[in-house]
Amino acid sequence: MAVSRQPLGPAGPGGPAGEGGPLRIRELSSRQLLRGGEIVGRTPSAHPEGADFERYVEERVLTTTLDRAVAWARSNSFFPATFGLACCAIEMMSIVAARVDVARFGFEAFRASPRQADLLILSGRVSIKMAPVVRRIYDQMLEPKWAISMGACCSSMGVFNNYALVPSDKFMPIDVHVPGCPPRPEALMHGILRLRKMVQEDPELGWRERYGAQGTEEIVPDETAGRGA
Amino acid sequence: MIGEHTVGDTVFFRGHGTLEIDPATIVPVLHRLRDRGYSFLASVHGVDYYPHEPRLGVHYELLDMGRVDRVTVKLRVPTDAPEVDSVTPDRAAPGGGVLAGWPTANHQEREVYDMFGVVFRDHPDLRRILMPEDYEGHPQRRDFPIGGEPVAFTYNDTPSLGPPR
Amino acid sequence: MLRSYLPAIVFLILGGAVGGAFTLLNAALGPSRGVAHKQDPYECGLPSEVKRGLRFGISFYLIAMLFILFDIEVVFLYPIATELRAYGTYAMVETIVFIVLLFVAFVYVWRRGALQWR
Amino acid sequence: MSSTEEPTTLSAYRRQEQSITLAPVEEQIRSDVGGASDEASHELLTLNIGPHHPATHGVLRLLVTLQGEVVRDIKPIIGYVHTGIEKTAEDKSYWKAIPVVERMDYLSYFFNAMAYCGAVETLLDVEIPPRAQYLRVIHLEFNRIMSHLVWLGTSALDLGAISMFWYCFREREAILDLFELSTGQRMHTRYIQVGGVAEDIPRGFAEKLRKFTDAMPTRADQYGDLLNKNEIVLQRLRNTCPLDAQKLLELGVTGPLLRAAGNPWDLRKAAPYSSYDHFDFKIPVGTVGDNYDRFAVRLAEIYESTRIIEQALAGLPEGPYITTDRKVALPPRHELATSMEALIHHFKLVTEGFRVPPGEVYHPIESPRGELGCFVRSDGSSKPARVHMRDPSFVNLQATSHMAEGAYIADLIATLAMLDPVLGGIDR
Repeated sequence: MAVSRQPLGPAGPGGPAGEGGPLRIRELSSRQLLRGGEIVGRTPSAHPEGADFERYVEERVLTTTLDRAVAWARSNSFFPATFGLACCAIEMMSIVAARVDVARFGFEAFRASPRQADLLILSGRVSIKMAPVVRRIYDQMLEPKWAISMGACCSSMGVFNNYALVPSDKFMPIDVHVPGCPPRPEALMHGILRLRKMVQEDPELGWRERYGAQGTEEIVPDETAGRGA
Repeated sequence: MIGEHTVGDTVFFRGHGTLEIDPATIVPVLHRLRDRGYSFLASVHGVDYYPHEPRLGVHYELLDMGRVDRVTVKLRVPTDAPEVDSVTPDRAAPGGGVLAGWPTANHQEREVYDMFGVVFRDHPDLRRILMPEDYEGHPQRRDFPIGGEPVAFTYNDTPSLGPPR
Repeated sequence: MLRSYLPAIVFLILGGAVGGAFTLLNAALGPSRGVAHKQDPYECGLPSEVKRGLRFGISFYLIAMLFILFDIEVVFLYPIATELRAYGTYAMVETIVFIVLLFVAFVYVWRRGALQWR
Repeated sequence: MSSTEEPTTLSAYRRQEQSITLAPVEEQIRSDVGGASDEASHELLTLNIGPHHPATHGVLRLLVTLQGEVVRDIKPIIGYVHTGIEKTAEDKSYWKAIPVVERMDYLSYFFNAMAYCGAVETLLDVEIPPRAQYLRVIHLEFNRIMSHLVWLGTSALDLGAISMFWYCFREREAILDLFELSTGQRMHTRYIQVGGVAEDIPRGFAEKLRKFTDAMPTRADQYGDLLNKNEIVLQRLRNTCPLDAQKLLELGVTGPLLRAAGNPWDLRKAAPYSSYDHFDFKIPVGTVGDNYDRFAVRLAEIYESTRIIEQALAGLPEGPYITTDRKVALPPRHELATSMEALIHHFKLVTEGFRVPPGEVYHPIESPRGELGCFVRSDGSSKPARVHMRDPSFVNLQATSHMAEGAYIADLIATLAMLDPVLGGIDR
């Protein structure tokens, strides 16, 4: 729906009443126009008909569904939960700082408690001792909630593929994975904006039935079970 | 107590002295070195000398802040009887009175216990410090597999760490 | 007589309506899913053993009472401060008496040592 | 991976942890309360200032027993970001282990690499060219300033001075720009190699560096003006949770915490490494050893580090930026086309890495939080047999219970902020 920029002045289609008539009259006519009533003191040719009238209204009224409006509101006001685990937390802190200012998009209210947050940025490595805590906090967050796994350690155990770490996909549904070790602040910003676009376009994210996802194990080939047991 | 066969071996490598001592005499040796001036216990850490027996080693890095001199006290315990006296608590001196211990070794001995399985006798609070409380096995031992996710896409990945060949 | 209270009543109705709308909208629009542990008390991500009947020390109650006492005092000063010139010297004297009374209470509380946490 | 533990086993876990004997605490309360207190006033409550808490500077968990507002007992429980770095380093060849070791204490990554490379160089007995030593000192001191800035920003945040965060991160971004210019990466730069540094500094680096070091002292004055005259911060920090130098030494505490208590122990002066003795700088030392001294010592260290960087840049010698010993350092690219030996050395180093003579070395350096020592044992192969990092925060953390017992919760939060624990280094 491309909203074309149109000067409101006399150059409008059919030219509303009189050149530069006083504002009141122009207000009056557009209200009557929306009610489809006869516009006082307008020349008949100025009154758009049929399709032309439809286009005239459409250019001035934004029609949307409730879902899209709610999604627009939600996606522009994520409250990230501060979940600084390790090195990525320092880079997450610097997106709040002045250079890559996350406040430009309305996400600077970092909430400490999960009750007030709706975006969990998992920044750092999740150890096996920390995994139940992360899952519990994700459960205690209120709906609708999203999760960004920032950095390689969180998405795929990154530099350390050993006994102590768990990839976050193993125990909670993740929406956006931000690569990098640590990802630059701009990379995390791109990840958050990507999540914003995902939420705006389609509130019901499809690829995984979001709210029903219990653990989301990949399919681990069974023949490697013997190695290193 | 400190006898003539307490110090098994002394090494002077790259300008740094190391004493290897009999595990039973660790507390008197550290007290003697403290009286000699090495009052600051910088670090207590474990080493797994896998192929050589006795396997589990515990190192005590001592520092004399006055003469800025460092010395390492090393002891080796086998895996079937990994028992060592802890240096953390205050001990009763033989002639009455109390010999102060090294509170700094508290967490460090717990880490050596957690990672290598060396049990420190009458340590005030010997529990696992880094791994979850109910974790089996001591991860830093050489024969403990490094674990982690099997890499799904390569079939020629090097076998797990295991002992060095 | 009722007319002069009309703005206050309209204000109350509007406030209630907006507040109610938000809560109802939340309940209606927000998807809610009874996941495990969602209702548990939040204790930094760990299972908490703080049950419903948690007993707090008495000192918290004392501090809360003192705060309410002196906070309400300030709340009363606001309306007087805005209309002081209209009410004239009578209101001035009245306010000074009010403040002195509470100041005596403050000195008593201070000397008794209730301001120190115990 | 089932993540929901049944509450029954967990409370057993909690009971096992709660080996707190409260008998001494009971009489102490009864004595100072005067005995006329009812049961509820000294009702003890055990709470978790746990892994997910804004004031714990990372995933540190404190099992705190409170009597009202007063902290009666603290049990730090760590391990929530344990990554098995020392085990992973054993699986890598010597020069591949640097990125792994660098990610331990994620605020002072140059120091981790420096401690590890220092230990390996002592094992190899290789000589570091003076230009490489000076470049290392410049980057180490920049990292010290950056680490103190992040500490200052987050600690002032805990004490309520929120604007400090933006000031400090403004300087941090300037430093990271310089890191990016000389090393190519903001954090975990792997700039310090075994034998020297990875690259020589580009042409424009010196001017940018001089521009930064001229502006830094005035910026640090701004921080001082903001906080030193702020009555709330002073009330929160002055003579709260002091600890004397003797008790700190018994607990093994080093670094700004020890210097705040009056003991001027600093490895850069006591046992100078990497040509620190060429520079003249002072060691800020506190007197009382309370939270305000710890804050003031670190703030003063920012000035000293700036002076070191200026002197290091002024006296930067010419010459190679990495050792010319081909057994350890890669030969320059253009030599590969011409000489056969360079090709062989290159191939040997890239495939298997250099072999290190068997031996054990403990190499301590002065990190922003204290003595950071790296113990490396080599068994003659091209992979380290054991890498252990003696992390200063791991040892300093034991002092929290001695500092904050008997204090209010607000003082505990201030003490934790001034302790500057970095959990990556603690949990390794």
